[in-house]
Amino acid sequence: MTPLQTCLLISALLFSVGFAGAVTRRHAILVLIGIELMLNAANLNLIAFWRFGAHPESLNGFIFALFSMALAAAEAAVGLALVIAIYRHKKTSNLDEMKELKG
Amino acid sequence: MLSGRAESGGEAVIAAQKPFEVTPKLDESGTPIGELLEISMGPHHPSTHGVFRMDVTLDGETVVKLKPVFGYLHRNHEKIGENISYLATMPYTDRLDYFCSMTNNWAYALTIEKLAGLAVPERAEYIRVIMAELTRLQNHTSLIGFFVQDMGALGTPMMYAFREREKILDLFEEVSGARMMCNYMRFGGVRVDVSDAWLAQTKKIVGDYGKFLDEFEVFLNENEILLARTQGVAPISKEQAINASITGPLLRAAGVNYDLRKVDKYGIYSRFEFKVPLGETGDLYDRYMVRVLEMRESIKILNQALAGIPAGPIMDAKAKLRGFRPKAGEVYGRIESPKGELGFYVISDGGPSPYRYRIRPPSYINLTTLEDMCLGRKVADVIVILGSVDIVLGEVDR
Amino acid sequence: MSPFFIITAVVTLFGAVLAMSLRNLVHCALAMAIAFAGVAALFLQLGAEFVGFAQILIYIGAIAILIVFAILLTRSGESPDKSVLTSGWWAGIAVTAMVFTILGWAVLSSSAVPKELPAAPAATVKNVGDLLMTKFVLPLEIVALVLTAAMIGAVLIALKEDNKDNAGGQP
Amino acid sequence: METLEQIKSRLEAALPSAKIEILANECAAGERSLLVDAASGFAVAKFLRDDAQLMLDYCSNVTGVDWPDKELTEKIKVKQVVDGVEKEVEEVKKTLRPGCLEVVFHLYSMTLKHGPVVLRMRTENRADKTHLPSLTPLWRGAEFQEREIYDLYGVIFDGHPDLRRILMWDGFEGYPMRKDYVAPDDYEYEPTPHDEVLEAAKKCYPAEPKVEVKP
Amino acid sequence: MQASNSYLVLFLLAVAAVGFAAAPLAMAWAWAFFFSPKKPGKDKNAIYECGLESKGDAWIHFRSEYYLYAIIFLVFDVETIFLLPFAVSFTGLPVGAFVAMVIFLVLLVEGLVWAWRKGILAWK
Amino acid sequence: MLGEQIIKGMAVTAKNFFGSYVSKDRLTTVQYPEERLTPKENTRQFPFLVFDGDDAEKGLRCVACQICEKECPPQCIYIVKSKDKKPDYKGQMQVYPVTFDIDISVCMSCSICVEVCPFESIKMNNEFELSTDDRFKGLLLTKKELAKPNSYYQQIHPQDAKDSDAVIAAEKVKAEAKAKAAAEAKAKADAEAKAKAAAAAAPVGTPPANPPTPPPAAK
Amino acid sequence: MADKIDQIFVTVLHFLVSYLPEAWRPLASSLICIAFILMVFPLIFSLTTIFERKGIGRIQNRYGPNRVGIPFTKIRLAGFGQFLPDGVKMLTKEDVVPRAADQVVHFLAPIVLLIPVLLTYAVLPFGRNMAIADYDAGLLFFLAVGGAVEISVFMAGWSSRNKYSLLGAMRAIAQMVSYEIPLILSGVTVVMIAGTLNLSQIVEHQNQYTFGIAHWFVFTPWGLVGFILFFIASLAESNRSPFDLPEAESEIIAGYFTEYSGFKFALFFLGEYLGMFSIIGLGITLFLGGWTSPVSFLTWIPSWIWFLTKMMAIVFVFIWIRATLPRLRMDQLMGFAWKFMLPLALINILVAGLWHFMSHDWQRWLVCSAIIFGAYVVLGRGLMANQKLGKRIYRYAE
Repeated sequence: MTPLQTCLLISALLFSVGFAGAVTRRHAILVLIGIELMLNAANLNLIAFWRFGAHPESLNGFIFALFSMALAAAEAAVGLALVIAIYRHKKTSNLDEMKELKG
Repeated sequence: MLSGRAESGGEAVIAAQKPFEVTPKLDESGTPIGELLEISMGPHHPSTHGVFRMDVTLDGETVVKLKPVFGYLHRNHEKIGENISYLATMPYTDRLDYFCSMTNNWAYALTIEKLAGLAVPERAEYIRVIMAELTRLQNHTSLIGFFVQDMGALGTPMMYAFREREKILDLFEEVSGARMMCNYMRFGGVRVDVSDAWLAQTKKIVGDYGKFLDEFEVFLNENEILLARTQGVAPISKEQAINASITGPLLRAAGVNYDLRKVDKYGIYSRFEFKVPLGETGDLYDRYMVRVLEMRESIKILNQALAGIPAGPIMDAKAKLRGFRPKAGEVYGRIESPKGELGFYVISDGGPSPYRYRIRPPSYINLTTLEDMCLGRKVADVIVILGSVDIVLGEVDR
Repeated sequence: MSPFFIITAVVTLFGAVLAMSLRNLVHCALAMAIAFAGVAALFLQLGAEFVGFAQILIYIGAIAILIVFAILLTRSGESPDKSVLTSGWWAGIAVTAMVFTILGWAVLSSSAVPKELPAAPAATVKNVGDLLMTKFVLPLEIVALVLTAAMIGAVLIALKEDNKDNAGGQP
Repeated sequence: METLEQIKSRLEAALPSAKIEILANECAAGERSLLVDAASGFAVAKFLRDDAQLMLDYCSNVTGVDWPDKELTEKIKVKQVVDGVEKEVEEVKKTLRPGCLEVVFHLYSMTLKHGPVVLRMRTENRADKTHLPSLTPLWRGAEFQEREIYDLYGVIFDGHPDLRRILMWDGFEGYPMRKDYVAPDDYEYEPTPHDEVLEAAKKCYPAEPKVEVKP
Repeated sequence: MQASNSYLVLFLLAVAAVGFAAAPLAMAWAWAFFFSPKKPGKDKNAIYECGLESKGDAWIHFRSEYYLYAIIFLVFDVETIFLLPFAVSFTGLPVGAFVAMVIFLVLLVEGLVWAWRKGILAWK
Repeated sequence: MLGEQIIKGMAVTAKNFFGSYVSKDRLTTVQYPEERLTPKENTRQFPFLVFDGDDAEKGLRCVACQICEKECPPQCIYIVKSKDKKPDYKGQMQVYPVTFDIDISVCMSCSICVEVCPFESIKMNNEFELSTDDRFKGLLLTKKELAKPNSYYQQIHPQDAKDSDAVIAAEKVKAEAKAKAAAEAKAKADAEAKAKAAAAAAPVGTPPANPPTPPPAAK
Repeated sequence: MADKIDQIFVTVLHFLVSYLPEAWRPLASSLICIAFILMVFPLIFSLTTIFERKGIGRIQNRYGPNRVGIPFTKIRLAGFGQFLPDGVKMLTKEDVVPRAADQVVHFLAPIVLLIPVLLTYAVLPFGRNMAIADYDAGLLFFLAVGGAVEISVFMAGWSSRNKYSLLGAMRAIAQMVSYEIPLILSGVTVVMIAGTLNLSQIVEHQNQYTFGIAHWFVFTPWGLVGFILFFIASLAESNRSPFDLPEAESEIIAGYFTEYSGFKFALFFLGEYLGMFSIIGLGITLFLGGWTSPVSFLTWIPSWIWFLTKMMAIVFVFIWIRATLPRLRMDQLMGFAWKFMLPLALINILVAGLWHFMSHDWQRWLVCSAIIFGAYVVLGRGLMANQKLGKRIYRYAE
């Protein structure tokens, strides 16, 4: 395996773990954590491609990772605010219950 | 909110309504946004000034309910007083407000003198004024120290205050033999005469006190953090203060001109030239400043008293130490203690001990509006507000 | 690939798995912090120093804190008595397995990956700064807009009710 | 300030239904007091507070007093015909003064700086009819003191917003300030060699308790 | 004294920190195990609160003031990862780049000003 | 301006910091075991009993009148009167305390006992290092521990002791005069009695000496 | 010679390492450096605690600890032995963990605290050539790792399951989070002028002299303001008075470590002080020229002595402030960070930009100072006026 493949594999694993959590856990915050993990995996990919890619000196992947982090932060802020807002209405942060309590 | 409760009195006009419950912030569905946190502050809290407890309900850090709980130090002082002789009660009064035993003594002695019709010799009156004003000085000084301590200062103002207080306590010890539990006054006079050396020493200490206050005021008066923590915090209005029977510096901070030294002119206060500083808003800063300014006035009184003290006896010749049995009757005597109006109510049935012996403790009654002052404020304010009320649990719980 | 890299990766994955499988949400958040730190370590080993430190700054210093706050604000601190998984968790697992298989297959079979290891690129902060201020100025401004929008949005969402009854103005 | 008699007459004019009495006080200070019946207590207090001449806006002190039942002995001279001759004979007459609980209010005026007017109210008896109107709605300052009287004397103040025990703990039984209150025997063993103390100790602890010393 | 530019030292430092904390804890534990009298009690490890057993739970749904600050912080924290590279290359950049950065900052500050005006920065 | 007063406050603390090295007025601490304050004339801690002469038992001024026991606010004095009598400093026959205990764990140092004592017999000590490991018996001072010679009193409270001695001397003079008068009267009475006895043999007893104080305020 | 003493640690390190094979050298030198840190800074910590207690004691007009010296002798060392019995006490105290606590997290919190705190020491240049790790993005590393302390604080507060702990943790996080922004932004100005994130290079940048005075950044208008902002923020970051709200003793007992006892408590204490040292070290590095000497004729003094001297000087200012000021309230604290510090820090960045672009003469001094001073006055006034704070005049009644 080339180093790039190792990195990609690790990131795929990380992504899968995050994905599995996001789809199987009931708690809304955990779903967000899962998403953050997936974003991290994506970032890992970006850096790996930058590091082992064809034009590392261009720093594109590097800077892209920075932007992606910024967006992840924005996403987390809004997502968690949503969870809190919903909790305040429904007194639950459980996704199953949220589905039941429409309105 | 109170209208339902005041039915028995018809259409009672309530001057100062007590918000008995404050509803936490609600969302549109009517449920509180945050859950409420019930904290009991005390009896082992570092800054409740003794074994005092406040059951505080917090919404975030905001107080929505506060119930003062006391009685941890309750020893039924009044019952003890009804079972022992008039004289033996005197040392117990030291233990009411253990910061101001001299004024407690005076209030009790004054009451019994009123009851038995004893006259106090001139010199004793002067000594009493000197002692009372020294007490006021040391009480206010240390209170300010505690007050800033409650705001989170690391004890520095308190240490300075105690350094000065110590000097006054030394004076007390010199005369009465004890620093705090003076047990100094007697019905019809005082127990021990003061010496000329003592008077000279007192003059010196009182003279230096102004310098200390100058330093203290530079240190604290306009400190930005102190301003931020006190100005505009927990104001009480005149009406509210009067209605809640608040007395002492707290009342005057709210702008009510009511100082028993001026109103009752008990003792020989009418002879002295002094003014009563008044606040405007009754917030914490006013309470602080009124005390600071009162200290300056006390120094004025002390200077006059020390200059004018005459020679003479210190006890009324009619006064009896043993077997003191005043005539039947009842009396209410009060003085302006450093904490407010300290009253004693005594019913005599002609026996050797009072039939009914009652203390009107100023700091206990000043606590009435504690909850009102704290509602809607932060936890940090609660401590400072409590500090500004100036309570001593020995007096509150009796 | 150094063994150190593999160990870091294992720790990261372990943290991630814990984060996704523990019952107590706070423990999950803490495990997540481990995973984030691990990813940062991976970045460092890949020579992306700036991104690695930024990862610590943002993910551990800010996002983890935000998540922890959110947990406290939704009363999720205690371990739940009920099942922590959704009703359709087995389907989720199945999909995950499928995703992973596809990803893994893609990674392993791809021929796009260069065989030889290029020299470690120089990613000094200065280079990054120069690039940001020249080539990436527009994205930078857009990110600022997005961040501001996200902040306002998040604050609005989180505070909707609070502001309503405060309309009268609080001292 | 007006004399107590003037106040009384004005009160009676304003509140005809109120039964007001002036109580004498023989001691040196001679502060006499107004005794008001419980039913009109609140109205009288309100009058005192709101009256423009009095303006007793400050309720300084609120006290309870316990007056247990007392046998009063009185010597009266009775004309008696003894052996056909009318003679004045001294006779001891015993009357039972029924006990009551009394609440005393010391009212001052902060605005006009005068006072005190002493206002008293009495309960019907000491056992079950211990209700009195609360003056807390008029003067907040009475709140804690009335609670204290409730706590220590057992006077129940109608209209008090928060009548709970204040100095004694919740669940305490009895009213410790009453004259007939007997302290419960919650003696704590302290081996001081005083006879009384030892006796009390013996009563409480048949065998001398062992101080537990753990190794 | 320069160790290296490698990250090994960070790892070692982290390990050392754990060891530095754990070693005395282990010592304290050993002392307690061998020498301290063990007096367990119901009240000793109660949820003690100023002398009384705690009423209600501490893990509750808190008011959300703190959260708002965290959100604003997050945004500014993210901003720093762009601000720092800019600052590093600032000396070599033209005024235009500085203006671009100022615009970037102004965009963020706009949010702050909005929050300020909205009264969110005033703790309630 | 923001921060100005804070700087001033810091100047004050700095002044105190340096001042504490130079000025005794600022650093008032007394380092206790090595340094001690001079005790003040009136300082009172716990009571003790004064005796004259050398023998504590013989010279004890206390006559067990129990006034202090009754007046003591916390009721920490415990006295048992003797059945027999012995002469006091005035030479009068008096009862004396068989037991005189003060429980200083209860005593509140109020000095009421000193004030009400008509015999100048109980005084306040200024000894304060009374710590003991015996919580009960160690804090119960018995007559033996309480009795201190008059010289000790003169040493700790010179002024008070002088006054007290003067009072006693005056009383002694008075008592001697009285005794003299009494003796004369007695002699006279005896003579009369003798005469009476001679006249009619009827025994007459002398009335016992009254205690020189009014009865204590009993409840 | 001076140079040799200056480089003594570096020389010793190279000497020690040179005996090892090439491959082992990085590991060995890292370990030696770490051992150095773990020896020196905890020692400084223990001495600082005594200095602090003695200093505060003197400020409060009392002796601090002055008894403990060498056991079994009469040598007292002016009390500087105090930290040993303190440490022994901490080690032998019983460790009580509340029943309801989350045991694992409760145990881990103090350990986790030390990791980020010690990590920050990796990039600090303690002297010439004495940074343990010399990263290109060293400043970012410091800030990132320093921010991670909050996790441990949260762990401690949450796991104790005590209301005071939780309140303390919430406060701590909110406060650290708020003050981190001004901290970073005030550092950005330095980075702008120095053009690097590498801390050693930042120090080198200040290691020049004009008229014998060093080019420290604090000697420029923006640098002075940046330093003051940094100083205040670092007070807040290290939870020192007047920003010690997370452990406000008078309000919430001991904040997030209320439920910690024994050595775990000591670890929090240690972590807090080590964090304080490191953040002070950063402040020195950024604004006060790191290990450089302020005047050129003192350059012969070894660089690490300069560093330590500067650090201790600032620690003393911290102690001094702690002994002087009362504590702010939470809302005021947050308001100060967001409404005063942050705007001022942003303006400071602009000023630094201006400073760079303006010609190097006195005009830029004038303009930059004027802007900064104006901003300071406006923001300060606004902050005070917003809360209606200010001096008051009191009236007196006769």
